[in-house]
Amino acid sequence: MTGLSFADAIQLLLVGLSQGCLYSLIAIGLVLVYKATEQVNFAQGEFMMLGAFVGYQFIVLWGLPYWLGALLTLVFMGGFGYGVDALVVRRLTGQPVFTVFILTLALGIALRAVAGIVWGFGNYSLPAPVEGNLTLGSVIIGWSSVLAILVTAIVASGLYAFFRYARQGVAMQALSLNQLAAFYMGIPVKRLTSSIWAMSAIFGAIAGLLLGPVTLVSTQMGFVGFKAFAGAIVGGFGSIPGAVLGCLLIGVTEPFFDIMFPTFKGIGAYLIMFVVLLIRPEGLLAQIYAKKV
Amino acid sequence: MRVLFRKSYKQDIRLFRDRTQAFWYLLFLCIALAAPLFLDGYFLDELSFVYIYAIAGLGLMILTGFSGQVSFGQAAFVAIGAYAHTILLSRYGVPWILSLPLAALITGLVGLAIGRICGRMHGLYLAIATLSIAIVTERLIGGGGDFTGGHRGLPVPGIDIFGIAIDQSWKTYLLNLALFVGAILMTRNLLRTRSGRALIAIRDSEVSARSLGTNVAFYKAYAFFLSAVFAGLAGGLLAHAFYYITPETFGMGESIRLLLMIVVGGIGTIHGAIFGAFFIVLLPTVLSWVKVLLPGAIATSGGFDSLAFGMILLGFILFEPDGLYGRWVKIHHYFNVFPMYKRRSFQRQKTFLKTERLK
Amino acid sequence: MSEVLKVRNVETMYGRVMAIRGVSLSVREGTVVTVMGSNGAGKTTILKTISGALDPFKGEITFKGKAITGLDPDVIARTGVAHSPEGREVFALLSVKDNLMMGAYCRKDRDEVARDFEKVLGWFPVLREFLDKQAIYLSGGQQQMVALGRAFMARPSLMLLDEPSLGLSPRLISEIFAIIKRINVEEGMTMLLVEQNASVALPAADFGYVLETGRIVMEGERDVLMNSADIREFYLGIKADSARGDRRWKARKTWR
Amino acid sequence: MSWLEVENVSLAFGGLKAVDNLSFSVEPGKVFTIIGPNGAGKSTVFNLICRIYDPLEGDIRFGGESLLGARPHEVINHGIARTFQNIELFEHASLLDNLLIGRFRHGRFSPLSELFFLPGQLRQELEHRRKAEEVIEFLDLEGYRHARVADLPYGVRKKTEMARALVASPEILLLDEPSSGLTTEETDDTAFVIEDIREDLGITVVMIEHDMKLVNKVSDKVLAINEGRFLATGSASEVQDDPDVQAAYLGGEAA
Amino acid sequence: GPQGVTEDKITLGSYTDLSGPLAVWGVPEANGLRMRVDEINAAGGIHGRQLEIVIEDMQYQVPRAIQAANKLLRRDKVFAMVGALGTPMNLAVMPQQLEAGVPNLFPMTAATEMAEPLHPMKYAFFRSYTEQFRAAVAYFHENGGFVTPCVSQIANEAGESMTLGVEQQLHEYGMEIVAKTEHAATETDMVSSVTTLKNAGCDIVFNAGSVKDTILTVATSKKLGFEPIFVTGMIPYMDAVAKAADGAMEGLYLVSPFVFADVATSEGEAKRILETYAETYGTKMEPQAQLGYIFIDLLAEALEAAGPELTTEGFLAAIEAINGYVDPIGGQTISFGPEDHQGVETLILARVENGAWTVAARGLDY
Ligand SMILES: Nc1ncnc2c1ncn2[C@@H]1O[C@H](COP(=O)(O)OP(=O)(O)OP(=O)(O)O)[C@@H](O)[C@H]1O
Ligand SMILES: Nc1ncnc2c1ncn2[C@@H]1O[C@H](COP(=O)(O)OP(=O)(O)OP(=O)(O)O)[C@@H](O)[C@H]1O
Ligand SMILES: [Mg+2]
Ligand SMILES: [Mg+2]
Repeated sequence: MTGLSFADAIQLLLVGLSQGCLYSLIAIGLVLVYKATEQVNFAQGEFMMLGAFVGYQFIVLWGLPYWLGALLTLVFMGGFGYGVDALVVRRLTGQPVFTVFILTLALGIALRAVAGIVWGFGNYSLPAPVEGNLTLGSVIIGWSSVLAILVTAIVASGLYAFFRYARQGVAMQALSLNQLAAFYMGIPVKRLTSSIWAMSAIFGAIAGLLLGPVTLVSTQMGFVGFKAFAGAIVGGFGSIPGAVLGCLLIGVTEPFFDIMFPTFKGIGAYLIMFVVLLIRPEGLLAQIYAKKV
Repeated sequence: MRVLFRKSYKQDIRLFRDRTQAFWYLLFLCIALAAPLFLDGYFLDELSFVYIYAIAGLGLMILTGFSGQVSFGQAAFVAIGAYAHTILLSRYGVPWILSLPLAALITGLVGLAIGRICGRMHGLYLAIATLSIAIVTERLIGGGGDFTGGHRGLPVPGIDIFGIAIDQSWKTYLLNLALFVGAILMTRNLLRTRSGRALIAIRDSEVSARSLGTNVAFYKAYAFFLSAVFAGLAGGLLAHAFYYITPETFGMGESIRLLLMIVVGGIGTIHGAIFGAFFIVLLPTVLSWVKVLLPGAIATSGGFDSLAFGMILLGFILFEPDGLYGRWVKIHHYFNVFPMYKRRSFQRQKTFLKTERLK
Repeated sequence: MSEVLKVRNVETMYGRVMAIRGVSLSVREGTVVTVMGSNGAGKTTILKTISGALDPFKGEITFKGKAITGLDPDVIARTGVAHSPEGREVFALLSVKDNLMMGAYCRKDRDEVARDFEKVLGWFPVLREFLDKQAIYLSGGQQQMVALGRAFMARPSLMLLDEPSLGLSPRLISEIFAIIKRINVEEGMTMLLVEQNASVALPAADFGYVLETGRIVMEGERDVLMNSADIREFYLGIKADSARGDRRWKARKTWR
Repeated sequence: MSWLEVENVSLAFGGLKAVDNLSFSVEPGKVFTIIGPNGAGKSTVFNLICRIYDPLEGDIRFGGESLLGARPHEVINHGIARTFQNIELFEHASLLDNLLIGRFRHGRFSPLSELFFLPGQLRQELEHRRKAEEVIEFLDLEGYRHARVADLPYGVRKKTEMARALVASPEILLLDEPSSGLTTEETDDTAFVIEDIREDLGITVVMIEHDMKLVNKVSDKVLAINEGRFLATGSASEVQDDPDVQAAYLGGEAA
Repeated sequence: GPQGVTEDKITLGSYTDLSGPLAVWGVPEANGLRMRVDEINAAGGIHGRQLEIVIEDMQYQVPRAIQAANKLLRRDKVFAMVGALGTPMNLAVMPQQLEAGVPNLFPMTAATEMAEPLHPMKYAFFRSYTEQFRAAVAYFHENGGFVTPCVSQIANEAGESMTLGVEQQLHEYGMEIVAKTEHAATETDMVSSVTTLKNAGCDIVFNAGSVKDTILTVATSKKLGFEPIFVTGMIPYMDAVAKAADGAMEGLYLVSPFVFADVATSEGEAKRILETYAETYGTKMEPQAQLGYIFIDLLAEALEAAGPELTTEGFLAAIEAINGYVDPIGGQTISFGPEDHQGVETLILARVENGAWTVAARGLDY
């Protein structure tokens, strides 16, 4: 780490923080679905990609004002997420979770193809929600990164409270633990499940709108989802604070790892995850419990 | 309808249940052996791919289908096998006949190490951990400089067994077929003996597997070992089929394809791995036939193949979660009971999910 | 008294296996009805079919005069059927308190819910110590209490109880049946009760059915059944000492 | 023949003392029953013996040898087999395969012989199969041999679990509530089965049970516990007459 | 006669990525190939034979490419393979393809191996990635010079080849790469890489990258106030890059063996082609489409010259005889010869100015 000044370190830290928050937003979408249904959505990255493309359609192609376009995107993606569950995933009710996770892999493949057919396979630029940079001495951070941090903080704490205190939140956990019993309690399992998918698609879209301006919108942008997975796993898959914690850990350590091993940029995240899992095979805030016999 | 009478315990242990079954399988084998007589090089090469993928699939089936450990990293093992084999052949001049088993063994040992490390992880954690192994392996091979040929890859020498060059489609076909049959037999043997049962026990209930004496960590690692050996074998064979290998060749996409393959085939069965290999390998061919019949605009638009692949998979998982083999069993049943077949025999009753977060 | 629940000629299949074959039964308002039968007779299947967890292949089920055949279980639950399932099926990782409150998911009357909550804790005082404990870590019997309490918390008009005595200590069994009877009498709640343990279930019931391999083979008022020789021998075990005793061979059931 | 000795064992979950300084010993060739109210810690005692939990203090010995050094999967090698209160079967395998897995301890890890099915394998497999068939016959499970365990009725599943423990040919068998969920008639059968296990197979039985009729019929010795602590011990009738047991466990209308 | 040639038809084959990670290359390329084929057929074909081109989607996966090639070679019996995408794919397919006597023409990759070692049936269009970067190093060494050359490389075969070029050329000047970073294609943040380069004090960064990572690297540098000369290879030569990140790409250099023509600045035949394409396919003619068009045009030139009695030898001789062909869109000169199976003669230097690529210099070499 030769020549890494204090300012650089702060800079990297801030960047790591905002990257971590972006990962968190995707991870929250993943964890949400898992926490409420124990389904794993491997297409979450593609939801993000789709959100970015839909935003591109509204804002760039149709020229709507940014915030209106963004809002419409979220509404559209909410409907899309709801539909995915209601029309596709729901048919697998009762199948092992493994089946659902294969289903979403296939869904991801199909969604990438659809996006490519509709919008093309190129790279498209999307305007950022806020322009400009925040400069603190020699440290520079984009306002959009600041926004990402804020949004993540709000979303994560809101969801935490929701699952902790709201009746629907508890009911969602209940249905993930024992679907049959949840049905017996009169919990509207199908509606809640679809709503969760809708919420998760919305968070995906938010991530897409934030990430799109940075990396351009393309059918391949969903692959960043794998890092979000790594983060959520580090935190203990199924816990919202865990997901944020894990993603931040990965986001913050990654740039420092990259500085140390400049020719291996990108694998730091996975190595960190591996190390954490070695020590704690169920992640930092474990969500897997020993069965009582 | 044929009713099976069991006359001896051996019937349940032997390779084939009865003569009829033995007859059919041997007939298939004969047809496969005779294929070079009536198929041209194109189909032989396609079938070679099927066999190689089926070997890798059997490995993954042992790991995921039987021991219940989901792996997204099978392609990494295939890559290690391919690289080990190629490097042994071209850099150390090891004879082919030794190099291939050696490569499989090396891969197996890597698998064993990983299995040992990952043994405490479950379900999704394991899936993502293995996924990261796939990603990291690709980068490490790419960063391996001259030894691995880096990102630019390595050319693969031809096959030479005791001075006989295996350089024509029908020869590689027969070679691959032989190894494929060997892999099936090994898997079958595993399943009808103690270790195989231990794997299934671990998949269904670790607590009671332990209470019956299974060293769970050991057998999980053993499953990784076997699976990696198969993958390494497939890797060695694939290297020849590819003529030239690069780290990208065995990327994450390949791992996912392998996993999809065994699911489409029918998870948890030997047939599943084989049917899945047929599906994955022959689908592009079938698609390109279908495309000819479609209006030009659809057929030539980018994305068609991916979309079709994704949709077919979706359809499969939605309507036939038991995979091709499950469908096959149903068709088989249909003919067996022919006039009495009732649709509802296979109607799915509602089922409900319970948490898998308890281990 | 009207019939709240009517089951007519229901058949339910598991794939190729037909588990119940043309079962008809009815439950009058305010009564406790029990279904007895040996293992695999199809008792659980009947209850699951009523509450919508299984789709019947044939037949019709009406609850309070409305057809509920083939509806989703949550819809049926909201019409006032609460099912305490076999094997407890508690929400493993939720706290005992949340488990109980989930029973009242569909209720709006907070005060009433709070009162019922206290009532349940009154019946099962041990649970009070474990309110914040994850349900999976309770002992088998404690989980059974949670399951029963949870079903009651819905304040249904019909409770379906599947083997409520499973795994409970003798003292708790008699207590639970006393509670069941009390709920029935005090709250006027109708119950359909499935039990292996006929010696406690039948006395608590008003009417009984006997199920054998998916068919109803006998039905009658409690007193009639209590006096039937077969019931006494096979379900109540009353004559155990005299008729079977230490003999290993089994008597034939006369209805076969 | 071995003795199972549990000596001053304690275990706590968080603040809750699930087992509190408990001692007892089981004589060979006997049926030993543990009774106690729900949550008394009975299943926990089994879990301690099977090394699922580590006791905070105390020792557990079998045949004079401490079990505390054994890892969970080694317990069976001492000759201790068990069933579970909530049934832990291999759901996706057939009943026969479940039993064959039960034979696990009677074999060695020999990868080459297995993968290539060398001649010795067939002999071994036949041997396992014969043993499994004996147990199937013993427990009247013939009709279900090839059925998938997940599809079996509850009572049969209970029996299957017992069968799986028996094929391991243990010296001592731990049964957690063998009669729960069975009808009176089936409970009677269970009583005969337990007697046969003890008499014909010579296996010591430790059983947790709530059905007092069954307890009375088969137990040689009964231990009552409550809140993890010793309450009473002795013959079935002695224990039932104990006022503490009456109050904590049997309740008013006790048998 | 050779396979794929009948009285009235010549079948050509190509495999490319129509739905995978490089579909951004493959889809327009396929369109370009088809457009020129259609034009030629509409004009009556070549010596009375219509052209047919079969394009397979290999989704940028080697196994799929092998299968696709297997089909093209043995089912469709193509006469020649043209514009096949991807270095690993070409390397994997070529042995059996050349064995089968099917020429490999103008693959859509600038790997050295596409022309070397010399093989009678291998013809490359581009100058290799390695040469592109040698030329880039040479150009900047002569024009202004540099002290601390650095490399930011993408972790794949193309990136590695580019880095090799930088190394080789620096070696000529007795210099070495001062700092090098390497990243995966999927990265979404480059601050750490840029910080490494910045701290190394690089005054020129040879960006051996692809599309998105190039944009990210350059934009991030600008944001962090680190503004060395950035030079990249032909891959990011597209509109989206020039326009990306609100002008942050201004001044980015690129060395390329072809010219990416724009309707606004073209005239004559080039303008017609660009306009027709835009009409037919509904989008602006991307550089890959332009290349696809040129590949077929070049191939048609050779077919024409090979005469009505078409044999593979005659056709190959005709390609070798191509000398001074000027591509109809970008105006690059292409020549082959018995010892020279690599078409484009010299490289160009392009630069982002006002959100568009402009040719800054022609005739680069080393
Ligand atoms: N999931 C299933 N798949 C196939 N068959 C099943 C399934 N569940 C139950 N069965 C069969 O249906 C029949 C009735 O089962 P059910 O569970 O209703 O019996 P029960 O009377 O409740 O028995 P128990 O007292 O053991 O609970 C049994 O023969 C059983 O084998
Ligand atoms: N893994 C665990 N974590 C926390 N508490 C536990 C755990 N296992 C058991 N307990 C607690 O220990 C006590 C004893 O449980 P145990 O299962 O041994 O009871 P039991 O005597 O078998 O009761 P039952 O007859 O109802 O099965 C209970 O209060 C239970 O809540
Ligand atoms: Mg039942
Ligand atoms: Mg217990």
